[in-house]
Order: sequence, then structure tokens, then C-alpha cells
Amino acid sequence: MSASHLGTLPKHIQDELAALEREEASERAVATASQWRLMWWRFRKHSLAMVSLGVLATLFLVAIFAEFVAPYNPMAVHATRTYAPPQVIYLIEHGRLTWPFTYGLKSTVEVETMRRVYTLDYSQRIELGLFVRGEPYRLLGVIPTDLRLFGTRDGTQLISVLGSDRLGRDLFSRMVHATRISLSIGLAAVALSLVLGVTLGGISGYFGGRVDMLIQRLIEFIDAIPSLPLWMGLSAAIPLTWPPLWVYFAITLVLSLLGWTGMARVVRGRFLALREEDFVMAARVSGSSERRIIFRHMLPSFVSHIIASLTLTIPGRILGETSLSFLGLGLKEPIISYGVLLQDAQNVRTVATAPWLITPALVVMLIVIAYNFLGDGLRDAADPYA
Amino acid sequence: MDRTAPRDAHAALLEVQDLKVYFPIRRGLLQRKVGEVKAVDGVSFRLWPGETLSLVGESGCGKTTTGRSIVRAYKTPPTAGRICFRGDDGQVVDLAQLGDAELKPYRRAMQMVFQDPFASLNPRMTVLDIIGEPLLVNGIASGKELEARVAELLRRVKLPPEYMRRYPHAFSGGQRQRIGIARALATGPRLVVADEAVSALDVSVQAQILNLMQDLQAELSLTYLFVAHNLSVVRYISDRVAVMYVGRVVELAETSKLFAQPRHPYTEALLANVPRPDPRLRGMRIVLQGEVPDPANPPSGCHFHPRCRYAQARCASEAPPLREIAPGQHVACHFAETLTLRGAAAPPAVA
Amino acid sequence: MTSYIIRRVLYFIPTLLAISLVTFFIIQLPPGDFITSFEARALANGDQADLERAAQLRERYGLDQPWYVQYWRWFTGVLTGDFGYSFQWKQPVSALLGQRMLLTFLLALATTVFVWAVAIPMGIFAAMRKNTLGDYAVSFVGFVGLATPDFLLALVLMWISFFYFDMSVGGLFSPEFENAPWSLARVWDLLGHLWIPVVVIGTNGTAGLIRILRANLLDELHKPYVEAARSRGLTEWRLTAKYPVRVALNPFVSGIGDTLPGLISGATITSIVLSLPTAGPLLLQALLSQDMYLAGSYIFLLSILSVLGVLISDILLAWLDPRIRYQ
Amino acid sequence: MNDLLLEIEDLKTHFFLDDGVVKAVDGVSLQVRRGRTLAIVGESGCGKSIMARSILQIVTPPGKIVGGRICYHRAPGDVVNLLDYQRKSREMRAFRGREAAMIFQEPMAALSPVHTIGSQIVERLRLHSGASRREARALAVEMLHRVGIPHPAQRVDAYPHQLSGGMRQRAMIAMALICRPALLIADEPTTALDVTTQAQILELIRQLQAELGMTVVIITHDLGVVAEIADEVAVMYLGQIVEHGPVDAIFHHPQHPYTRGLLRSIPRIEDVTRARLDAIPGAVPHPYARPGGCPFHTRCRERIIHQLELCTHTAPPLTRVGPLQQARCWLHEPPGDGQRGAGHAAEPALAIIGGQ
Repeated sequence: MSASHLGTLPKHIQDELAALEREEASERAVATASQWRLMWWRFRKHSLAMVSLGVLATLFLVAIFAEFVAPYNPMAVHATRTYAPPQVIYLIEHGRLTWPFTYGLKSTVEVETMRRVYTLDYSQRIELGLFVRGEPYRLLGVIPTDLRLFGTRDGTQLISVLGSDRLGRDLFSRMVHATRISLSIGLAAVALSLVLGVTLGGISGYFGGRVDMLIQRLIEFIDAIPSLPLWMGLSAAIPLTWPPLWVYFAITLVLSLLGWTGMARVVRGRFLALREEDFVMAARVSGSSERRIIFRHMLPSFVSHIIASLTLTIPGRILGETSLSFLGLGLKEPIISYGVLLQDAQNVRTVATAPWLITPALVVMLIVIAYNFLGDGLRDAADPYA
Repeated sequence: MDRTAPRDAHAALLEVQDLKVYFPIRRGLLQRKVGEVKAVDGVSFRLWPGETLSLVGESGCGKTTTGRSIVRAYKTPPTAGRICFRGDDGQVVDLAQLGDAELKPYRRAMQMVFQDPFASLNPRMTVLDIIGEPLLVNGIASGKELEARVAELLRRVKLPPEYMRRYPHAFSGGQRQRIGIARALATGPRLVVADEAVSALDVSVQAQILNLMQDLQAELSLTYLFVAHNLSVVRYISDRVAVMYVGRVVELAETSKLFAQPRHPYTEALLANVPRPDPRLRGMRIVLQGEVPDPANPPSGCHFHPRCRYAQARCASEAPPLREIAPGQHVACHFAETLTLRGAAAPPAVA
Repeated sequence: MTSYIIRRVLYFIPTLLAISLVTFFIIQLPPGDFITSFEARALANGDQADLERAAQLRERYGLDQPWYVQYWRWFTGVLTGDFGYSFQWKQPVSALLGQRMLLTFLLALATTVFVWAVAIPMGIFAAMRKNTLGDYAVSFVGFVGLATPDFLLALVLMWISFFYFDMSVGGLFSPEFENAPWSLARVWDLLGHLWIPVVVIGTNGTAGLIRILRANLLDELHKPYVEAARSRGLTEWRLTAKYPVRVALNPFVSGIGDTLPGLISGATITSIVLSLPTAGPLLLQALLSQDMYLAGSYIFLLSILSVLGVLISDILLAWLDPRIRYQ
Repeated sequence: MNDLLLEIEDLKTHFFLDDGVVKAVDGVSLQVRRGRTLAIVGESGCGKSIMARSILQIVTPPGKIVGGRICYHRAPGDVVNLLDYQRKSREMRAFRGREAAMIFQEPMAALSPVHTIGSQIVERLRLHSGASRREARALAVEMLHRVGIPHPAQRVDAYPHQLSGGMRQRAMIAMALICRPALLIADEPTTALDVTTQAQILELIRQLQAELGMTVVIITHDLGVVAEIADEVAVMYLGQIVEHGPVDAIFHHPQHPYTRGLLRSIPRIEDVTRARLDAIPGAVPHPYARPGGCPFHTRCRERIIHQLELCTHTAPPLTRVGPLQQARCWLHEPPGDGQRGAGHAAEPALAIIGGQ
């Protein structure tokens, strides 16, 4: 509007017209919300992903404080409790709510099969308690204590909520410790894959051309090979004489050797897409160095995608370890992982007599499902600008 | 600004000489080069300080590639040619083959405004970071001073400085384009390449941005290289116009001359095909047959000859060079002198 | 199209070489010279035949030569069908491979068919009924299928049939057909046994493919060409089946290439649990006893099988998608 | 009037999203006359495309037509309300396929990448006319020829990616017209094309319209295209029609401040002066933050100049402002009950800023 038309108008109208020229941006809270905040808002909408986050957080807490959560030493052998079934915890007695308790187990040895047969001993009422004293240990490997999350009040009687294994070891305590190994091996294997994947995928996507072609062929090749037989072959070569910690790292290495391809694909794809983005070109025209373009513009744009796809690869690693250990080619006692626990459930007869030995597999499923839902939620939230 | 100042070749801010940008076509497992797209195939022009030169043409004509190559927006340098830029000290430097480090001091003087107001702003950075980036990486300002500068730039593009902590997603298309302009102005450039800077905007917002760009040019004595396909916008903003077709400039002249009396048949066709918001002009189009050829496989001779209604045998075999047929008027047509072509006529007077 | 197939097949050659190198590496991995330990055992037992055998092998595989000579001798042998010697079975590996590889292949094929037959309709159903009870049910089944380790499913199925139906589900044949020559009755018996491993192995892949297809389809369902087809007056089912499903099947087909290695992995472990007469159990035994020529040959052949599957799915994809064909 | 083809009354199409309801089309009333070309113009987000899709009921969830009538006059006297048909019903599909047709902005995206163009044309023909495969193919080739595709007998087996942009749009048009529809809805048919191709396509549409005697509803944001092809124009803003009338009246005597603003803000190729453009201030409001009252009041200078309080809280009705022209503005509709603001002196006030 040309000024000449407005000159004759009253002052307040002119002011109002001037105000109109100033474009107002929306005043909503999103205006100053960063990428992570937007992602969180989006992620929160996925109820399944939120629940999964809770489940995994709980399991990680259990893993960290395994000695505290487990009522017993996972290695403690109780000859009188071989294949003892889970003990039910009672909360109601004579129709009234009461402090949790359980009944003791009576066992007799069946002569012909040499198996122990358990029956409930109703005369033996065992009071349970929280924060009871048990075998001493060091919390987080430092603080000496003998406090356990739960256990029997008097400390001499035993409670095995998930039953016992063939040596009478408490399955629940063993599973708590297995959580530590299985969750950490998933993370460790993925961490290695991350390094390989980001490096190779980054090189591939950023430089393009022949290097890209070579890495692409390598990825296709690795993806085309069935992983389990190869894992089996590689782990079979781990010398039996190696100490447990070495074996742990060797298995991690084996698992991550084939697992980096997905990550590399994601990183490469993002690089290729971002290389063409106008804002990257704008940064270059502004005089930004390639270093700055990569670290200030490109990387932040796909960190969220990396996290999401990492989350989705962890369950594969956990299942891989479980399968290998189950076959006897992975981790071995005295390391306890879910796979090691499941070795006990290798044949149908054992499963038939002690079905509770399958419970580790159920927890593995829970972990895998939780990671999948979490990853799905993260992936949907990863690009809050889409 | 005096648009009629004498034009001494030494005074040119930018001289592009025979610029060629070829993109290889790679195929197969070994990524062998099987051909190339000659996106820009020998483009030359000069840009005078304070003027606006528009590059127009249809998709695939190489106008965007030309603009981007001039500010060296691609990672690889152009295939051939010279991009001679007169620096602040009056020294003329050929930017075409400079490495990143040598190029850096000249980046401050040449900036670019992008087409897509959504893709050209990093959604993960605040307005302060986006506009401040050129200041920061060129060591012009940092900290409090940076903020003050960004606030000043925002005011310049008529956005409230309070918005600097916001992210791009909080802004409308027009506002984003203002932010993009503020970023381009941050280092105090003398040349701004506007690559379809208003094409993605709605009509009403497009007018605001065009006005803003005009105002800024006057205030800051900017030189614009305006890349566009919309001839009405080009007419409005530019002093001179270069028409491109399949990688080459076919006509370059002052805006009023080019629009009133085009000398190249393609320019004539383009002008006649502009949809004009006036129902009285209905049916005045010369509908041009055929389509823009594939730059990977252009026709022989004059690239336009298969679609040209004045084409003769010579046009198919011999590529016409761009020649000056009158002062300031360059045409690449064998028959420029003999053809009488129709310009963009004014509509009949309203009854 | 033909040139594309030729290119793809040619590309198979370096892959073959790469697989053979990896396999050879695995064969060489166990510490020490395994022929030496074989010799040591033979010496301890005073087994003259084995000692001679060891000397022959040492010569045959050039064990005193540099690794590339060893590799070359082994690889050329493999190409002519000589896979080495099993120290545990004291037989040439090729004699042990035949029928087991055939059954492995059969199992993989049957599982692929099963996976397709289940995943395609379920994926389409879930996408078209997005956010309905049916979709949630399919997605839930999919998630559980994805999360269930193959061996667990095998164990549970075995346990159920053992406990409740009192029948053994292990193996691929009833005892009377175990070593019988091939006949119609034997094939019939095989089919009767095949379904359990097929379901076990296929569940995981099915779950994955349902999710892939559903996601692809959801991407496609809102594309303009679907809207355009709708504007032409097609019924929802017809337009979905003809357009987006057709387009969404492309990444699905390449997804099959991606699931095949998974299927073979699954087949390996499932075969071990169900003790099927396929490659899996023998591979495990061979690995545990470090019978490396046998183990290596299995890994080699399983990899080749899976790479071939990927190759076929790539060619299928090119046939389905004109955009790839004309590239 | 018995030459009506389509009568839209108070059409409302809303989108039910997680963050709220977007009233994409909010009470549109419109008449389309047989054999004529109606252009629906507006900026992005004004609801013009959704309006067009509502006619064919191809709006998919979360979008939903929540009210109104769309009366289709098959012949004078033979009227159906299309909204009486279910979205997926046989009748609605028959209408979409046979009596109406639609072409889209991006021909590449609107054609299936894995089917030949011929198969997509034949499908429509066979579905709605019962032609045999051989007949349908022959007709498809004939139609491709008619829309100016060279070598139609070969091109009928081409995949979309083998054709250029202009050829794809021609194929799209052939597909749309194969059943000789009475109504063609063209959604930004030339926006994705180059100027020279754009002219070809507009010419083609005009020529086919004359041959087949069909009615065209064209949706565009380009006033140049409107001037080129339309007989009548409807201007949309935030889901409503703000002005409607014959093309000459809209271009030369616009009555709504928004229409005037639009016309004044476009640069013109014949303008010799480089005066500042008269831009409409501000931007189209966010769909969730729809202003109350007249939706345009936040950007309307005339409201301020005439100090019209009314605009900020009460939406104006569509008022007759010329023989065939209607506008939705309080400047033309004196508020009743003596509430007359300064703005009632509509004509003289507009004269100050009116004209181009």
C-alpha cells in the first residue's frame, strides 16, 4: 500500500495499519522447543513405548543392583533342593490380608527314578520380609553390606520364587544375575556395531563413489550370509581355556562383527540425503568448514535415527547370545546369562519335569518385545520435523 | 543507485567466462561414467555493482546450477570456465578453482538465498544459531556481539528480534524466507544469489519478500543474481535478464528491451506463454510445441531448433554463438537481425 | 532385463570367493594344527590307517605351505565337489552332506512358502484395517513372533505335543521311514513331519515380513496415485490390491532376500532342538568336536544357499519393478 | 436456472487430528454451470483441494465431510445429492469413474509407477463401460492420440517414468477423459510444469472441453491460469468462498479485500514501473489458530481503515454485489439494527484504495 493513500488517515488508524505489517509468529510453546523436547513430546504419545521404557528401566535397575535384588548367591548349591518347584507366596490367610508368607517344602526321593518329589509342608509357615539380612556382598562392587531386597525372615529357610535348577540353585537369583550379563552384552555388542557402522556408513555416504560402492557390496555380502552358522563357527573357535571375561568379550566381538551393517545403512542413507539438503549447502556458502558441516549440521540431524535403530538392533544381539549359549557355543558357567540358564532346558524331558526352567526365555521375550516397542516409538519420534 | 552509469568492463563485480558444469552419469556395479549432463555449457556474463541480473529459463536449463556454481555451493569446482570476482580491495580473483581455504575470504562477499524456506534452515538450530553461523565461522562476531548483530539483522528483515531463540518450525514460510535473507546478509555481502527465492511462496507473501529484497538492495547497495522461472517476477525485479535454454544463454539484454522486443525465438515463446492475470489477453499465446530436451542428450546445432518456428537448415548443424547485436543486447540466434518477434504486449486499455 | 540378470549373476562370483575365504578362515581358526592332534590320537590308538590318512591329507591340503596355497587347494577341491575329510566320522565330507543339504534346502523352501502365504494376507489386512482390533491383533502376534527365539518355540511345541498328545515331533520322518529309500509314502511322511519345523522357523520371518509389508503399505496408501485410482471409481479392495500392494510388494520381495539368511539361521537352531536330519545338528556336533572340514563345508553351503536366495529375490524384484529394470 | 451441473450448499469437510480439528472446508456454497469452467483460487491451505476432493468423496480419514449438500444435475430435473451416497458405495464409484474425472498436480506421483499408462486407462474404461479388452485398448490408443501423445500405439505400453512431465500429464488427461465425463476436476494441473508445457496443457484442456462439452472445475493458485481458462471464479480463504463471480468481474471489479489484495500483489509482466508491490500483510493463519469473525480480518487493511469492529467477532454472509457476483464482506452488507459503523459508506471508501 503506498503511503500517499494513508497520509490523510487519522494517527491511530495509521498505527494499527503499521501493526498489521508486523507478522506475528505463533506464540505456542513449540516455538522454542528444541529437537529433543519435540521428540519427547512425540514419544510420550506412544503408550506402548512408554511402558516398554519403564520395563527396561526396571530391568536395568535390577541388573545394576543384582546382588541386592537376588536373595541368594546364584552359585550356591543346595543339594536338598534339586529341581524344587516355585514356592507360591501367600498374601491371604483365613480370608484376611496378611504379611506375605510361604510354606516350606518337604522332599522325598523316588526310588526308581532317583528324583526328588516335593510336597508343601503346611506345618512350616515361612514369613517373608523386605530388606532382610542375608549373605554379605559388596553393593556395586564397593559397599560391603548384607542387606537383600527380600528373603525369609529368619534367614535359615529358603524361598525360591521361580524354583531351583538341577543343582538346587535358586533360579530367581540366577536370573537376576543373568539380566546383568544379557542386557550388558546386548549393549556392548551394539556399541561395537555402532562404531563400525557409523565409521563405515559415514565414509560410504560422505565420500560416495568407488569407496561407497565397495562398502555397499561388503554390506550386501554380510547381510546375505546367515548369521547363526557363522556365529557358531566363530564362537566354536574360542579356546576353552580362556577366562570368563575374555570369553564374554570374544562373544561380544563375534556378535558385533556381523551386526554393524544395519547401522551403516542408516548412517549412509542419512548422509546421502543430508548432503543434498539446502541447509547444508547454505552452511557451505556461509563459509563453514566441512568439519563443522558434518558435526554441527549433519550429525545432529541423524543422532536420533541412530539411537532408534540401535535400540532396534539390541534385541537381535540378545537373542544371538541366548541362542549361542543355549547351544553351548557361547557363554559358559560361571558366567550366567539367559542363554546359559536355558542350557538346562535343552531337552523335552527336563522341560516336562521342571517347566519353570523355561522362565528365562519368557524374560528374554519380554526384553526383546520391550526393545522393539521402544525402538518403534523412538523411530516415530526421531524426525519431529517430518 | 544510478542504473545508467557507464559500464566499464573493469568495474564489473563479477565476470563469468565460459562456465561449464558437467555432472557425470554413472551406471552399473563399477559406477563407470557412461555420459554426462551438461547442465551448464559455456555461460558468460558480467554483473555490474548494484544491479539485478536475472537468469530465467525452464527446468533443466541450468540456471540454478549456474547460480550455485558462482557462489561455489557445490563440493566440487565447476568443470571449466572462470568466475572472476572483484574483491573489496579491487583485486580480481578467479574463484572457479580455488580450494576451500583460499575461497573462504570471498565467501563473505557472496551469499545466497535459497528457494525452499523449509529445507534451507536447519530445523535443529535456533534462529540465532542460523543467522549467527556465518558471523561465527568467519570470525566476525561472537557472544554478546553476535546476538546484537543477529537482532539487528532480524530488524532489517522486519522480524522481531525477540524471536531469535526460536526454532524454524515456529515460523511461516514467509518468515522463514526472511530468516534466510537475514543469514545471507549477515556477513555484509556485495553479491547475493537468490535462487528462486520467492517461487515457493504464496502470492501475497511473495510480494512482501520481493518488496523486502528491493528495499534491502537500495539500503545496502547489493548486487543480485536472481535465478527464477517466473517472468513476471523477473520483469519486476531485474535490470537485465539472461534467458537460458539447455545449459546456454540464448539472450541477454536490458529488461525493458528484452520484454518489449525479444530477439531470440525462445524468448518470444517464453513471453507469449506466461500466464497473465488478465482475461482480456486470453488466447494471445503462441503455444510452443515439444518439450525442453534432456540436457544429457541435447539436439544438435542450436538446441532450440526442433521447437523453433523460424528454424532453417543451418540451425540444425551449427550452434549459434552468443553475440552482441546492439549495445548491451546479446543473442544466440543466426537470424536475430532479420526476425521480427513479439514482446509482452500491454493489455488493451480498460473500457 | 537380461543384462541385469547377467550382471547380477556375474556379481555372484566375487561373493562366492568372499564366502569361501570366510569359511576357510573359520576352518583355520581353532588353535593348533588339527591334523597333528588327529595324528596324535591315531598314534595313541596305534591306528595305522589313520596315520596314512593324515599324511595324505597333509599332502592334499599343503599344510606345510603358506595359507594362500592351502586356501587354493581347499577351494579348488570344493569346486570339484571335494569338501575335505571328516575326522570324527572318518568319511569324506561330501558323503555326509548330500541328503542333509537337500533336506535343509527343502525346509528353507517350505518355510519361505509358508512365510509368504501367511505374511502377505496378514500384512495387507493389518494395513487396511489400521488401528482397528484386527490390526492390533496381527501386530501383537507379529511382535510376539519376532521376540520368540526359535528354540523356545520348538521346545514349547515339543513339550506340548509330548505332554498333551504324547507323541514325538522330533525328526523329519517316522522311525519306519528313517532310513527307507525315497518313495511316495516317505514323501507323505515327510510332509506330515515338516509342518512343525516350518511353523517354528517361519514364525520369526513371518512376523518380520508382516511388519515390513504393513509399513510399506501404509506409506503407499496415501500416495497420490492411490488417490487418483480412487478418483477413477475403483473399489477399495481392488484399488489396494492392484496399486499400493503391487508397489509395496517390491521392498517386500527384497525383504525376502533379507529374511532368507534369517530363515537358515533359524533352521539351524531349530533342527538342533528338534534333531532333524538336516545340516544343523551335524554342524553343531562338528563345531563342538572341531571337525573343521565338515563344519566349514556346512557354513559354506548354507551361506551359498542364502546368497542364492538373495540373488533370486533381486532378479524377482527387477522383474516386478520396471524402474529397476530400466536403470 | 436449468443449466446447473453442480450445486454445493454449505459443504463442510473437517480433519480430526490429534491436536484439534482443522476446518479445511467450512461452509462452502457454489454453483457450477454446465459446459462452463469454474476456477477455484486461493493460497496454500485455503481448502481448495479438499473442496474438490469432497465433490468426489475421496477425502480419507482423518478428513470427513461433516455437513452440506452436493447436488449433481444429471439432466435438468434429474438431481441427486452426492452426499446421500456412501463414500465407498457403488453409486459413488460409478459417479467418480464415469460422470466425473479428476486430474492431479504431479502426474508422476498420480500414476502408478509399476503399471503401464495403457493398463491404467484400460482399467477405467473396462470398469465403467464394459468394453472388451481389445476395444478398450483401441480406445485408449485413440485417446492418447487425441491428447497429443506421439506414437500412441507404442506409448500405450510405456511406464510413467519413461515419459516426460508434459506427456505424463497428457496421459493423465487421457485417462480422465476416456469415459467422457460430464465433469472434469483439475487440481493444479499445470503447477508442476514448465511455462511452455503449461500453455500446451491449458490449450489441450480447453480444446477437449469444447469437443466433449464437459464442465471443468480447475483448482489453482495462479491467477494467470485463471484468467486464461476460467469463465467463473471462486476465491477461497480459510475454507470459505470469499468472492464468486464471472472472470471479468473478478479481475476488473473485485469486491472482496482479499481478492483485491491478491490481484494487487502479483507482479505483472507488462508493468514498466518498478514501484513497490502492494502485498497483503501477514500470512495465512495457522489452521489451529483460525481467527474469529471474518477469517480475513487479521490481514484486512480495509477493516482498519473503516474501523469495522463487527469483522472481528461476526462472520459476514455471502452477499450479492453485482449481477452474478457475490462477496463475503461486511463492507457490502450493512449490519442490521442500526449498528452501522463508519464502514457503511462502503462505496466511496473503497474508491480510495480500489482500482489497480
